[in-house]
This record gives sequence, C-alpha cells and structure tokens, in this order.
Amino acid sequence: MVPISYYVILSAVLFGLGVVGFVFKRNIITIFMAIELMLNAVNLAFVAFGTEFNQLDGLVFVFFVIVVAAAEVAVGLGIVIVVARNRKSLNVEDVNLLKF
Amino acid sequence: MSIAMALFIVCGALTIFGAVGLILAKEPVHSALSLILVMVALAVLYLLLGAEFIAAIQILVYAGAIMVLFVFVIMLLNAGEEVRTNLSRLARWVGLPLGVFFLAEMGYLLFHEYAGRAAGAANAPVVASTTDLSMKLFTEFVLPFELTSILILIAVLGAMVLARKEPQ
Amino acid sequence: MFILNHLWIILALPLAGFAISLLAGRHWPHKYVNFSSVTAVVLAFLAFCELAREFVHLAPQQPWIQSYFTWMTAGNFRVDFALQVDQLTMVMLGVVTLVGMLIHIYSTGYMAHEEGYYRFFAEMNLFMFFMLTLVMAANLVLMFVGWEGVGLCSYLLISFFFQKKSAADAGKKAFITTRIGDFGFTLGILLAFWTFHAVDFKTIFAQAANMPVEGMHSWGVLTSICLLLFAGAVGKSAQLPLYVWLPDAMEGPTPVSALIHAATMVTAGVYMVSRMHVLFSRAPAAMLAVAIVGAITAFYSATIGLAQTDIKKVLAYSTVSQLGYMFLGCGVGAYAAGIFHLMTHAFFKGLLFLAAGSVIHAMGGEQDMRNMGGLWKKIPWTYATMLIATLAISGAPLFAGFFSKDEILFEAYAGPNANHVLYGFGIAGALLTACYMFRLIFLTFHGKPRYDEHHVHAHESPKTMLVPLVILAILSIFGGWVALPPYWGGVNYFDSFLGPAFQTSSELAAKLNPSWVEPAHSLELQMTGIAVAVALIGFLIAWYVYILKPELPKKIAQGFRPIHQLLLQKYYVDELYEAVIVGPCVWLSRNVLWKIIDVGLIDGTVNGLAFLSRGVGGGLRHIQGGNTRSYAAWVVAGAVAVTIFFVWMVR
Amino acid sequence: MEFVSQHPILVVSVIKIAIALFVVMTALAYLTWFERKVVARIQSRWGPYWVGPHGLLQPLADGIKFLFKEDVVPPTADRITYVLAPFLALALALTTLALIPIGPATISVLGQKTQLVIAHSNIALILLFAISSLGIYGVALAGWSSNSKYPLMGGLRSSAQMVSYEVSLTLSVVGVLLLAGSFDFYDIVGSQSGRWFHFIPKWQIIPQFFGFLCYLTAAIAETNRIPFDLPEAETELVAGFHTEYSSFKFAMFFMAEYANMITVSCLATLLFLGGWLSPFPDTWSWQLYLPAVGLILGGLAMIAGGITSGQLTAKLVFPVLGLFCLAVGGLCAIHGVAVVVQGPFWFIGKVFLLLFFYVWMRGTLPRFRYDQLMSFGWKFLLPVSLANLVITSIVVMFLGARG
Repeated sequence: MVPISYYVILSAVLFGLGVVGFVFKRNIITIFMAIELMLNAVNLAFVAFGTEFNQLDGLVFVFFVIVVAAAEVAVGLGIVIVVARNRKSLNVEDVNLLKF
Repeated sequence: MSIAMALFIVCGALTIFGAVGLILAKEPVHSALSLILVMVALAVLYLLLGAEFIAAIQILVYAGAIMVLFVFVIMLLNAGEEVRTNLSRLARWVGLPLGVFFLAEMGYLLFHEYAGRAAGAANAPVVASTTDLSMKLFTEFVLPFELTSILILIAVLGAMVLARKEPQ
Repeated sequence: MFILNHLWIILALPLAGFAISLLAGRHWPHKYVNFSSVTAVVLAFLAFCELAREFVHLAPQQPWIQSYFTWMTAGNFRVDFALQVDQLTMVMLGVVTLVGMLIHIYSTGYMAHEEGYYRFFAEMNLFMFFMLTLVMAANLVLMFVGWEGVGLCSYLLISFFFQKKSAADAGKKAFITTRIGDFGFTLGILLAFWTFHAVDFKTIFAQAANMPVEGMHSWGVLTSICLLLFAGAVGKSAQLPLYVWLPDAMEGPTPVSALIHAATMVTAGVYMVSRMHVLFSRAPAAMLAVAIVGAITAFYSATIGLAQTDIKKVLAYSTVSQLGYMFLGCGVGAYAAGIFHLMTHAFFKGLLFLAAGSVIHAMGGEQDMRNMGGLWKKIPWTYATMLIATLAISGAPLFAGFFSKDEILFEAYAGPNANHVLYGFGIAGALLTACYMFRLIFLTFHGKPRYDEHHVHAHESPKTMLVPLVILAILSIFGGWVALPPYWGGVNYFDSFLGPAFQTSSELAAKLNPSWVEPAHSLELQMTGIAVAVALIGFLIAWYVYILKPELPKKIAQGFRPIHQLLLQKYYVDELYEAVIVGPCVWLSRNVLWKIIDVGLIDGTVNGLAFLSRGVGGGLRHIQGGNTRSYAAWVVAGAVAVTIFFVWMVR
Repeated sequence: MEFVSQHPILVVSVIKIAIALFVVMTALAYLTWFERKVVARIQSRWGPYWVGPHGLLQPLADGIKFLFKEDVVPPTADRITYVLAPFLALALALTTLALIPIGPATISVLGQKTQLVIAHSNIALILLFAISSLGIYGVALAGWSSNSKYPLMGGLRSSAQMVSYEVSLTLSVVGVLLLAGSFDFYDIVGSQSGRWFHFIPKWQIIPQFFGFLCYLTAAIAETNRIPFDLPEAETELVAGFHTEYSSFKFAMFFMAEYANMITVSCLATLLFLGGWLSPFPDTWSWQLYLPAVGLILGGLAMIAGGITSGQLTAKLVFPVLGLFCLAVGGLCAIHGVAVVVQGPFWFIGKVFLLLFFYVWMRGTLPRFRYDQLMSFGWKFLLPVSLANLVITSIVVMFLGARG
C-alpha cells in the first residue's frame, strides 16, 4: 500500500516543475501546457487527499477543475491563434505591447 | 514490495520524466507528447487510488480532448522550434531561484506534514464508486455543475469569436 | 372605541393630504388641491370630534396609550412609536384641529392668487401632521420629532416667498434661533434618559413621582432637566431672550402667521412645560425661572408692541407677550390656567391675524397702519370680528381672554406659590396690551383714511375668509365660558376636565406650602375689578391719544425721542445679537474653518494623498515591462511569499 | 519468480492477452482478405485468387512482403514522433480490445477463476472511449511528423474529423447507458436479456434505434472508412497521413484501422445487439450445438476443397486445418464446453455481420466532401443524437426504465 505522503510529494514536485516551465518556456503554447501541468498536480493532490480521508468532495473538485481547464483551453488557444495571426510569432517576448 | 508500490514508482517516474521533458523539449509537439505521458501516468495513479471515474475522465477529457486541441493548434500554426532568446533578467534572477526554492519548500513541507501518515495510510483506499460520485455531483454540487455548463457554453462562444477570421 | 384604538388615523389624514398635494398637486387646478388638503384637515377635525366623544364616554384617569411598533432600540434605549391621549392632549388636539381647519379654509381664499398654491397647502398639511405628532406623542423622542418637524414647516412656510430675500432670511433666522433652544431640549431629553433609563412619559413620571422635591437653592437633576427642556420651550415659544425670530416670521403669508406663529406651534413650549408638570412641580427653581421669564417677556414685548407700525408686527409682539402670560401661569403652578389661556389665545389671536390678513387683503398688500384708517365702513365684517378679538385679548368682561388672563393673574397673586412682583409685571402688561391693541384698532379702522382712495379700492374679503372669522369671533366671545369662575355662580368645567391631568401637581403644590389657604371670593372679586380697571385705563389712553388728539403721537415721539426710538428699534436687540453672536460666528467660519481647516487641512490631505499615489504609481509602473515572463516571475514570487507566510508565520 | 507465484493473476492475464493477441492478429489479417473478396464480388471481380485456394493465404503473403520491404524514414521528418506514431496507433487500437468481454461464462485457468475478458472494469465503457480517444494521436502525429504537405493536411483533417465525431459517438451511446444504468459491459448486456412477447429479444437496438444509427455513422467516421475516409482520400491527398510511411510502419496503421473496425463492431454488438445473447428463445436447446455443427461443416468443406484443389500447398495445408476444425468442433460438441462456447459464438457472429456491413458500405458508397463531412457531423449527427438522448432521458424519467 502506498503512503499518501508519496502522492502529495509527487504532486508537489510536478507543481514545482510546472512553475519552472511556466517561467522558462518562451512558446505561448508550451507555457499554456505548463499551466495544465500545474493543474494536474493539484488534481493529484485532491484525489490523494480525497481517498485518504474518504471524502468524495476531493474527486468532485477534480471534476470541476477539469471542466474549467477545458473551458480555459478553448478560450486560451483561441487567443493564441489570434496572437499568432497578428504578430506572426508564438514567442511571449514578442507579445509586449501592453506596457507603461 | 506490492504491485501497488511498483505501479506507483513506475508511474511516478513516468510523470516526472514527462514533466521534465515538457520543460526541456524544444519542439512544442514533444512538450505536448510528454504532457500527455504525464496525464496518462496520472490516470493510472488515480486508478491506483481507487478513483476510476476520475481516471477515465482524466484520459477522456485531458489527454483525449484538451491535448488534442493543443496538438491540433500546434499543427495548425505549424509552430517550429522554440527560439532561444535570452531570458528576461527578472525571470532568470528571480524566477529560477524562486521556482527551485518553491519546489524545495513544498517538498520539504509536505514531507514534514505527511511523513507521519505513512503508517496511518495503511488502510485500503475505498473505491470511490461512480454512483456515489454522481449522486454527490447532482445533489450537493448541482448548482456549480449547472454553472460550469454555462461556463463551457460561454467558452465555446468566446473561442468561436476569437478564432473567426475578420471579414475583410 | 374606534378612533381610540386607531389614534394613528388622526396623524395619517394630514400626512396623506401632504403626500397627495405635493406629489400630484403641481399641475392641479386649485379645487383639487383644496379637495385633497382641506378635506384631510376637516376629516382630522371630525376624527377628533369622534375621539372626544369616545374619550368623554371612557373618561380615563390614566393616560390612554397606544403603542404601534418599536421605532428604535439600542441597548436599553428603546423608543416605541406610541401615541397617548389624556385630557391635556384632548384640549391641544381640539385647538389644533379646529383652528387648523378654519385657517385652511381661510387660506383657500387668501392664497387664491399666489404662486405655489399646492406647495403652500402641502406644507400646511405637513405642519398639521407634525403638530399632531407633537401633541399626541407618548415619549420624549417622538415629541421631539414633532417638535423639529413643526420647526421645519415653520421654516418652509416663513420663507414661502423665497424669492424675497427678507423672507428667506426670516426663515433662516427662525430656524437657527429655535435650534439654539432645541439644543437645550435635546440635552434635556438625554439627561432625562440618563436619569430615568426611559424616554416615555409614563415611566418617567412614575419614577419622578417617587423622587424628593428639590429645594429652591439646592439644584438637583430634576431642576437641570426642567431648565434644559424650558430652554427648548423658550426657543420654540419665542420668550426672552430667543423671541427675536417671531416678529420676523411675519414675512410668511398671514394664514401661516395665524396658524403657526399665533395659535399652535409657538404654544408648543407651553404645552411641553405643562406636559412635564410632574417634573417641573418638583423643581421649584425651574418653576420660578419659568414664571420670571414669562412675566418679564409679557411686559417687555408689550412695550415694544406700543411703538410698532406694521400691523402684523404688533400682533406678533402681542403674541409673544400673551405666551409670556401662559408661561407665567405655568410658572406659578396654574397649568390649567396656562392651558386655558392657550386655548382662548388660539381663538382670538388666530382671529386677529386672520382679520389682519383680511385687512391686508383689502388694502392690496399694505401692512403699515400709518397708511390705513377709516376702514370700518369699507370692511364691516372684518372690523366687527377684529373688534371682538381685541376686546377678548384686552380682557373686557365676559370675553374669552377675560377669564383666562384673570385666572392666571389671580393664581400669580394668590396661588399656592404666588409672587407679587411677577403679578405686578403681569398687570402692567395687561394695561399695555389693552393700550396697543386699541391703538391698532383706531389706527386701522378709525380716523380719516390716510391712503390714496383712487388707487386702493378696499373691499370685503370673500366668504371663504369671512366664515372662519365669524366662527372664531363666536369662539372668542363664548370660548371662555367653559371656565366660569365659581363665584360667578358658574362651574369651571375646564379645570374639572383637566383635573386628572394635573392632579398630582396640584396636590403636591398644596402639600408643599401648607400655610396656603383657598383665597376668599371677595379677593377674587377685587382682583377681577383691578384687571378690568386696568384694561379700561389702557383703552382710554388709546382712545384719548388716537381719536381725540390724532396729532398727539408725533408730539410724544418728539418729546420722548430716545424712548420712542428704543421701542421702535425693539431695544436694538437684533443689532446686539448681530454684534455679539452672529458677527464672531461668521468671522470664525470665514477665517478659521474655511481658510485654515477646510482649505489647509482637508484639501491639503486629499490633494496630498492624490499626489502621493500618483508618484508611487509612476514609480511602480516600470514593473509592467510588457514581458510576460517577468510577470510570471512576479507571480511565483507572490506564491512563494504566501506559502512562506501560511506555513511559517500562521503556524 | 516467487513474486509471480505470489500473484498468479498476472500469469493468467498474460496468457489471456497472448491468446487474444493471436486471435485478433489473425482476424485482422483475414479481415483484409475478406474485405477484398467482398468488394471484388460487389464490383464483379474475383479478388485475390492465386495465393492459396480463393487466395486464402494472401494475408500471409502480404505480411511477409511488408516485413521485408525497406523501411524508409524521410530525412526531414521528426524522427521520434515519426517512429512513435504507428506504434501509438496500433497499441491503442489493440488496448481497447482488452476491455471487451466475449462471453458470460467464467472458466478456471491454473485454479484461477476468470472471465472471458482481459480486463474487467465496472467503468469499462468510459475507459474504452478514453483509450480510443487517444487513437487520434497516431494519425495526427503521423501527419505532422512526416513534415510534408499531404500528410499534414491528412493529419489535420483526420484529427478534426475524429474530434468532431467522437462527440456524437459518445452521445449516441448515453441513451443505452441510461436504459442499462451501468458502465459495465456485463450489466449492459445483462440488461438486454429477456424478451418481449416471449420472442422479440430485448436488445437495445429496438428502443435505441436512432441511437444505433447515429452510433454506426459516427463509428464509421471515427474509423476513417468510406464514406468518411477523408484522411486518406487518394484523389485529393495521396494517401493522407501515412503517405510517407512504408513497410511495416504502414502495416501498423493498416492493422490499427482494422482493429478499430473490430473494436467499434464489438462495441455496437455489446451495446445494441445484446452481445453474446442468442437471438433464439432459450427453450430451443438445440442451439447449444450450433457452434459444433458449424465448425464440423467448415472443417469438412476445407478438407474437400483442399483435396480437390490443384495447388500443392493447398493439398498439404487445408486438410490439416480441416482436421483441426473437426477436432475443435468435436470439442464443442461436449456439453460443458458447448455452454462456454455458446456466448463467444453468437458474439463473434454478430461482430462478423457488422464487419460485413462495413465492407458492404465501402463497396457501395462514394466519399463525402470535407465541408459536407463537417457540416454533417456538427449540424445533423450531433443534434440527432442529442435529441435521442433527451427523449430517452425523459422517457426514463417518467417510466423509470432502470434505476
């Protein structure tokens, strides 16, 4: 039987990696993926705790997270397409018009 | 060492491998692939935790739909290799250390928290049956559920509006 | 029992009239406005009649209290919206509704050609509402609401012709001056609550009844409360030294002067004092203060009345002096007498004002008596009624004022806590009253016309104005007979009716000075004789000066120039206040509050903050470099900070 | 070793997987032969004829050919993905089969009682959909990684098409789920047992007829077959996503496609056609022996055909196969075995019918245009399946068909 601590630590590590990717990738799409990675890490923690404490709420929450992620991706990728169409590039550093 | 443990080790390794791959890969498609790997491995972990429905949803929605969208967009925009512009100073000097620190912090912290649980966690995880889940979802959480449906609808419309070609 | 159980109806009627007239009346023809407003008041009067029937039938010894809902509670501070009815209330209700009704009817004629007809009637109805609230309130706070409400309406109506600067100023003056008194009133209420932990009369009186009587020289809390409350009364009822607003209040339309500044509102102070008689009678010092103020005011303003030339101003000062009499009555413990005079005064002074209004109406807006004269054959009805009122006020036998004023003077001379000095002031005031009232009559109606007959066509007023005059005239004659002194072989119904209300006080007074004995009828007879004689003398003086030797006044004015000037300028009190109070206030506001506090402190703070935030923003905006990944780094930094906080700080 | 002995379940699973893999592979191979034959007949041709009698050994020959051809990888291709794609496609296609039960019986292997399914899960249906939804990657990645125009177009098209039709595919099934009230294939099939009027079988196809139609259409599109085979529309883009693939990688795509066909057919059988349930009333006891009879007849036919044929290989091979068939048939004649075989017999029979239908379609229908395809999928199929779903749920609510 696997101790819950392992799951939680795994999720922490994944989250951290997600953060690193979020900060370091240049491609908008990849940054997006990093965010998805973080979401997944959180989901893992949810499920782990949910089963640990026999709480279904955790799983319900994961459900909602997934739904929201889906919506987010739909809109986000739409934005990405528009950006790519207008700026002819997917590099976040080329998307820097909005500043002081 | 039990099957569960073996599975956990294998899948955990896969997830981390995938995550690292996501970061290191130059090609967006490779990143996407490694992310898919992470998701599938996570689904297996969910099964291991007894949350079959979530596992199935994870694959169906995340791997099967969301990531497909990603790949699709990548193909559509024909996103090539990532250009290696140099990192913004802030990102390098603040982001990198903080990210690492964050990782360490979380790891240390959670281990500190739950290391004691290792013994307590011996009880077999109850299989969260789909029936219970749906009961909860449609009684206690019915309002958020409906709201998410609206959210999805709005998202679809937004995506359409965004991706539509402006009529010249 | 219907009205008794639903006292609120009496309040609701004028309020409804107010709402309708104000909201819908703007574009209505006059008769609709009349319908809504006047009908409301008439109905209120009918409701009062029914109430009176029920009340007499019930004849309760205790006040009849109806509590409708809890208005506000804070800690043990609790105020109900409660109305109460006892004999005192009944008298006041009668006066207010009856006079109010008559004056409303009168106004339909008087205001017919004025701008803002609907506004006038709406405000009159509002005034009725507040006045009735004030009268029927069962606790101090609700009473205070009515108190301030009537003040507001008085302000609105005085400055009814707000285009005229003088009118607007008069309104403000009235409002602010009464504010000063109300400040005392408020403190009194707070002190009362602090003392009795309640604001409703029932509890307060019950507790006060158990408190010891405070000595003349040892002030206690009761004395303080009474004096504070009396300060409010002084402001509202225009006694020294706060009377100055009332003469200026004559800027308002005449019906307003009649209703608010003669019959009802200004008497609210008297009503309040006698309402709180339980407290007052346990604070002799306060009583004495009331009596002194009343007596001096009575004499003082009468002297001013002698020299005024504006017909309404004269009436105003006579009002002040009559109010002085009422306070004198209350001060010497003759609450019943005070209230009685209040009632009769409401009749004849209301009548006087309405008649004066009729005269002004006839003269086409002319108010200066020096430009009148010889009107009596032009406007006989007005003349007759006004003459009756004058007789009543100057205390001609068998007229209303005769009984009431006599009773007060008698009480002041021979009452339980009598005071001969004050009596002297009173009797002197009576003399002057007769004098200046007949001066008014003679100047206005007799002698040769002193106005250009070709331009001014004096004409009798319409029926709607005359009918109230006649009714009030009748009341001024027979109104007093409800309190025929026993030695006239009559029965003092009024006293016996009010008996229950003031029972405790009268008993207490009797107990306090046991040496006092019921005076003999002979004494009473002598007093009456003196009073009548005095009134007669006053009449004769006026007759001699203004009828026999019309050129005499100028000579007097020449001969006693300083005194005449002094009286004409009302003892320069306004100038005094201007110099002592108003001036410094204005200076303080302009040079300290405005130039230092407002400009320097407040504006400085605001602008400083704005400048600061702008500077900070200007500095911070450079963080937003447009590079998404540095934003990301910031987000991470924030996450780390939050985690650290929750992990190591919170635990 | 002792780990394995601790967990014999693993051994059993391995054995089952091996058998299933063998059977399916063979089936795939012969499905190609079958298709070519039928299409040939529809087009009044002979089809494969020379390798073995009636070309029965043709698949074998094809397999060998694929194995020995040169394996070309375009230099501009993205190597990892290029190699990964076909494996992904085939692996996923085969994995789904692991969830499909072929019979009700439980047999015991190595003292382990086990069912006629590799992985029994009580949310098998969702899992199946989940796994099959991953199948898109095979196509998409193949199209992208070959780094050439036509494959990219094909990949784009097919991924778009699959994503779109997956929706209506799933929705069309929900009606059945509502009536059955479970994700478990055993329960779903169990819910179809029994009969109306003691005769008409209570298969879901009757209440869910429109659902069935939607499912069939969506399934055809999902497997990229005519009339929806846009991804490999020869006339427009040479061979679609696998233009650049050769030899065995190409074969993998090929197999994956047919495996998908089998999967969706099995699914249709389980969901709508009552799975392994016999169409005849249970009272007809003689149906127990149908499998035996069929096999024996088949065996005899093979022997006869082999002897009469002119080729040497045929003379050698077919009698042996025939004898094998006879042996199996005899085995099936034993009562106990007959009971076990009953289920798989009917199941395979129904799947076979469906596959025939597929081939028939291919032989008959022309191909859609791409925009037609999309508009059909979104504007017709989806609404219809949605309507079906709504109506079904209303009926369930008021009649309370199942818990």
